[in-house]
Amino acid sequence: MTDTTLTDRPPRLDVEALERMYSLMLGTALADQRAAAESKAGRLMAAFYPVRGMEAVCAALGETMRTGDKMVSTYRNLGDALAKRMPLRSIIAELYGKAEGCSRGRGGPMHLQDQDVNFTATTGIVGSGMQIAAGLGMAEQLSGDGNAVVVTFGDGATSIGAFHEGMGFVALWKLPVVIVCQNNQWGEHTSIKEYTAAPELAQRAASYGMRAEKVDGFDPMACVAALETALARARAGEGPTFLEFEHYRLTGHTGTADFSYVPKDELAAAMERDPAPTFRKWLLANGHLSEGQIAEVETRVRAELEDAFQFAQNGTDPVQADIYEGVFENDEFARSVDGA
Amino acid sequence: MTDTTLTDRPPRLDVEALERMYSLMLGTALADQRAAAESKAGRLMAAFYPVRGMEAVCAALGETMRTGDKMVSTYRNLGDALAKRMPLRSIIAELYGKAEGCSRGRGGPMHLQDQDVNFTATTGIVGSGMQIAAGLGMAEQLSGDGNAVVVTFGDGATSIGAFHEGMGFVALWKLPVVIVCQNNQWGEHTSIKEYTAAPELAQRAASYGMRAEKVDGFDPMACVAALETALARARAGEGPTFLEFEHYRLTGHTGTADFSYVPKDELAAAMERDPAPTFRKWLLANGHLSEGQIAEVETRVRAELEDAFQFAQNGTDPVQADIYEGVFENDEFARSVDGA
Amino acid sequence: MPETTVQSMTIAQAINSGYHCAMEADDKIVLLGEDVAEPIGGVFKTTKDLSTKFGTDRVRATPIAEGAIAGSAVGLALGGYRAVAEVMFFDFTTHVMDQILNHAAKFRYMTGGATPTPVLVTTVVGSSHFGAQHAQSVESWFMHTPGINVCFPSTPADAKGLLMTCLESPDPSLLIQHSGLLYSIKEEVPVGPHRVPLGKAKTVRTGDDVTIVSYGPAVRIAMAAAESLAQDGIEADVIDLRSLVPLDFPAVFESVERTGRCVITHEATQFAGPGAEIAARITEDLFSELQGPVLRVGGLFTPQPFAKTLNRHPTSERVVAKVKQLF
Amino acid sequence: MPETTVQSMTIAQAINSGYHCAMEADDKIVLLGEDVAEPIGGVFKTTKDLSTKFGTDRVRATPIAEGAIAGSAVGLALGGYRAVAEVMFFDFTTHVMDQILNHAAKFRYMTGGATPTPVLVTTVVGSSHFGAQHAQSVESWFMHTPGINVCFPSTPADAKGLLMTCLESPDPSLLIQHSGLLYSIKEEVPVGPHRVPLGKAKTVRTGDDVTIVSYGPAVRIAMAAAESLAQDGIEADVIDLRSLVPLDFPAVFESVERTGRCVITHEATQFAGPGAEIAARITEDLFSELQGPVLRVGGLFTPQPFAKTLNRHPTSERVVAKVKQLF
Ligand SMILES: Cc1ncc(C[n+]2csc(CCOP(=O)(O)OP(=O)(O)O)c2C)c(N)n1
Ligand SMILES: Cc1ncc(C[n+]2csc(CCOP(=O)(O)OP(=O)(O)O)c2C)c(N)n1
Ligand SMILES: [Mg+2]
Ligand SMILES: [Mg+2]
Repeated sequence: MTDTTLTDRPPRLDVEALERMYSLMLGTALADQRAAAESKAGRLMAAFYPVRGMEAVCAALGETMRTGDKMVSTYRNLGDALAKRMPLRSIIAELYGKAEGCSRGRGGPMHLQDQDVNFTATTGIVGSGMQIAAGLGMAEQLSGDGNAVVVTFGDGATSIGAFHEGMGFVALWKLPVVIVCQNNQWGEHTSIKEYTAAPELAQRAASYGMRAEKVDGFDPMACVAALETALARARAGEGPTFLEFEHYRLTGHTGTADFSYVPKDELAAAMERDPAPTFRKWLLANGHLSEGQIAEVETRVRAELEDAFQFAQNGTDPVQADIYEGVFENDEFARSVDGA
Repeated sequence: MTDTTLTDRPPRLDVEALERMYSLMLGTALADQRAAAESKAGRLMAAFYPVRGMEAVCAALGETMRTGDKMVSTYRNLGDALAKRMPLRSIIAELYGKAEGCSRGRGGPMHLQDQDVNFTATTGIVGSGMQIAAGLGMAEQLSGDGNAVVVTFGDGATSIGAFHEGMGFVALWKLPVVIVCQNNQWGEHTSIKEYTAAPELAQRAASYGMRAEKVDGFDPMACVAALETALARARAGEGPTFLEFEHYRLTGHTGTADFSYVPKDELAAAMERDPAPTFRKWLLANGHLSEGQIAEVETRVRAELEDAFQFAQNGTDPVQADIYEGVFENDEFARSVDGA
Repeated sequence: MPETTVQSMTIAQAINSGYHCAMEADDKIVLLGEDVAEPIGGVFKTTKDLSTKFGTDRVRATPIAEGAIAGSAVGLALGGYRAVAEVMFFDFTTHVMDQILNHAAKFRYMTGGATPTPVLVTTVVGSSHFGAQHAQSVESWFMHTPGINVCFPSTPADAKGLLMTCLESPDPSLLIQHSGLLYSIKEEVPVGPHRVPLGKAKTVRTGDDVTIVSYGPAVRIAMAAAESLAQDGIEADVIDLRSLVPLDFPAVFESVERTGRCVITHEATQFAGPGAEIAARITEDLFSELQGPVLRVGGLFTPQPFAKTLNRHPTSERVVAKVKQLF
Repeated sequence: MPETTVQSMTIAQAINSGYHCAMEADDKIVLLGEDVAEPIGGVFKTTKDLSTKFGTDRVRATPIAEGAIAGSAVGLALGGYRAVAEVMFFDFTTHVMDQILNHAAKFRYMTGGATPTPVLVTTVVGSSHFGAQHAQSVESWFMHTPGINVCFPSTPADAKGLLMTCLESPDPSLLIQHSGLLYSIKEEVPVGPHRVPLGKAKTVRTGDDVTIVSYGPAVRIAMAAAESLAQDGIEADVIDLRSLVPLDFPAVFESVERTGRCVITHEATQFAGPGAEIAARITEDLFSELQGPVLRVGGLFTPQPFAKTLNRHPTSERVVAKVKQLF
């Protein structure tokens, strides 16, 4: 994890693509910061899970997934949502529990989704997304539409039974699922070294009878390459791939959490590869983008973020009269039970 | 699975040991038959899960476990219970739901146990024993008594999350657990070839970071050898071992179930290695036991079985007045809730 | 096939017939469960012939992993399909609680309506041959979590009708079958599509003296009690709820308003069970109409004992005794 | 330390103190859960310093696998130890249902008394910051399965006292903590061992006009309602149940016999919730003493919405309104 040389750009990624990738990396990092600041200021009550450290993987997902591909994510989902091209406004409004949010303020940041772009589901329960992805994989296989399903989750999720059961289903029926394990070395406050005797997650995944690969999750172009292959296989009906993206969590578990327990040397080494600034340097050094172009991107990202937070803070609060909406398609029974 | 040559006897197994092993194999096979006959005759209402096919492993467990070793088993538990030297009477009485049964008729055959011999627990829920064994392993590790924990379950149980979670715990803390997977190639009516893309269970187990081995489960002496090593390691604090015993289910899933779906050729090949008769032949061929000695064993086993069924059928039925006994240590609340 | 063609069926056959009709009409229906495919067609024979007719892509015999069965059903629903997640015994639904109650039941609400998740969980309860881990009737766990329909039919026609309705419902559902009823009763059931609305109770006996509310296997107990009470001149209205969510409170209220007396009976444990809600609710709405408290006859506060001589379930004698307390 | 030495503590501190006392006295106690060890000492700080003092063999930070946490606790109990299985949020107990309700709660019964399985499951509920999957109060699931104690303390002293009692109970227990109460209230709590008996309710306010029954976070709602009612001349008895299994029906009956009126309030969903059982039971036993139906104010029939402007929980206004219906 000390090698900071990034893999070369694949020819198909043009300047616009690289700009999008940098925007996504920078956008998530800035949104993390902003949300943390808003939380500390008491203006934001949501628990918020920063993406910092895994931005390269998210940016690569953004360039390799198609709109038709379905995605299942977790509570740590901002990068995934942006990779799926969800509008930032609807994301941040959901963070504030506003009616303009993607889930109309009912779900909160742990339950972002956007059916228009097939950001299909997010779950706050560690590991459960893997089982849901198996079902989505069956749906894709049955429909024969040639789309893939992408499921993301952390290293810690590999301990829970739901992960294992989902792996079994996906492998057995060769479902078109790309399994993205974001190995940031930590599950909340516990290091991977402490919670498993078998930290080689890709190896364990291979033993289920599926293709598995370990990828440098700090290297955007390596991530693009691995995802491209896996997605192509899935779409071609060649079955699932497990990708372990190795990187490091560069923040606390939540936006406001203390993380002094993270070993200083490990963190410092990982910080050297902090995705957005590292990618920025690489874009410049390799002549892909000029200082001016970078500045333009940065200005735009900041403006979009500012706009989204403004939009959210000016949003509408859901009203109590609507509290029964969506328990069932028809609210009648729910209301009648409470005499409402 | 076509090689019928059995491994040589290890020197430490004397004639008495070989007799015990044959008794156990024969006893379970005969008990299976008898219980099935009683069920068909309508005298026995219990669901009963025959051991036939895995007797060699059970017999080997009987010779390698010590009384202090704890065991966790399943619904398919008669061979395990006998390996732990549970009295046959208390087993069969439980089958009939009699007060003389090991669980006083409250549990039934799915819940045999005998704390005197550390036949600690049985579960009717596939896979759950693995998690319980992890806890028992912690208890042994904490107490430092130098005993091992043995957990048994079927091949099908490797699909469920509980199995995986338990494996993770046992591997992580190097618990003194011997994990006995009875691979009889079937989970109810579904063949292992149909329910997993990775039928090499020992390989998958190894990927958790523990010692794992595949053993010919039709070969009693190979079973003894594998178990001896694994138990010694556990007792010495060297950690867990996963043993996949490969054999074949020679009956239906339950004592009365149809199993015409089992491929005739596979079944016929496996029948060639039917544990009790094969062991009988081997004992004679190798001069370990004479025809007379064998006949004596057989007479004794039949008599014991007859005695146990008689004992059970003459047993006492639990009475309704005692129905609240054991919900809690103190029955008072349970009774008061029902106004009893 | 017109709805008028009927055939004598057991509940197991009616359920099977319901699957055939529904899967023919809707090629988005997928069945997942242990041993659901041929040659077995389900350990209770309710999924017989389905894999032969609809293929093993739509009728999948799964690994032993109830969580993934349920989770896959959720994923299929989100992907535009409609999956049945078969859980062999009710006790094993402990393994589907996360996917069904944390996910399926909440997905529509948590996404502001964007992701309805219509899955159907089916399961079986009722035998004591297997002991305490294959016998608990835990419908109240599912009732207590808003967002999922809960049905427990007591007859073949209702079983088919509720199954088909659940398979068309926009919401997740749980359909419980009772092993004691699966093969023991036969009645004429429409061969073609047949639907029973959710939340509509059925009055299976009429009387003006007392209301006995019940569902599933306890309906037979309620009927036996009613017959016995009739000998003593007490005429009971017997109501088969058929679904617990939604629950037909209007029908229950109508009857209790008339009779002024009510006893509820079910096999589920009485303490914190479905009858508690029904009793509390009747009392809230009809207090001044009541001649006495609403009484309950549920499962005793014990696990399922194995011995046949120990009975924790309602009997008609227990129901009769409770009714008589009200006179 | 004599029980008379007291110190001002929050619930989080009191729980922590309870662990310290219990683990000092009984070296068979083992704690299992995610992040329970130092340097974090539990995400809610309730297990602070324990791993430092008692070692990581007895205080194990586990992998993320609630089923194995619970199953290990069961195994430890069968092996002569007493384990605490910490489940970070109540909703995640969906993953311990099999081990706790199919195994721990039934093992004593299923083995004719041979294998009592005294484990303690602890969990936290109460925040809406996380949305619908981190907010459901499902104590009624556990009440409904015979064989497990269920406690929900509302004060620091009760939290410590119930914890220590559960850690000495011969039966499995569930102890629920509320995140809204963990740090917000302080009271004097014995520094040394302190025990509160199971099944003994506490009358936290006396009055002869109406009984308000409550537990956990709703006790504060009940008290606020009582204060408001007093302004209108209605004096309420307020009962904090503290444990739901066993449930102190005698204390409740004594009060309702006196007041003739009762309202029950809790955060758990009202439908098929704990209040249904309590209401049904009061009505069964005290029908002729009642001036009106026993009424309930529980959680609305919805998942937990994320927006702060949507409130599904009881408020003192809702309780007051219900009480006034009885006059
Ligand atoms: C079943 C379950 N158990 C516990 C939690 C609490 N929890 C939330 S995130 C988390 C850590 C997950 O670690 P990992 O999978 O590595 O993902 P990361 O947070 O590092 O992205 C835990 C334990 C949960 N949400 N679900
Ligand atoms: C969680 C759970 N799911 C389903 C069942 C029903 N069931 C009982 S035995 C069995 C097959 C188990 O197969 P395997 O583990 O190979 O053991 P075997 O019966 O072959 O010995 C099934 C599915 C169960 N008891 N528990
Ligand atoms: Mg992680
Ligand atoms: Mg098997």
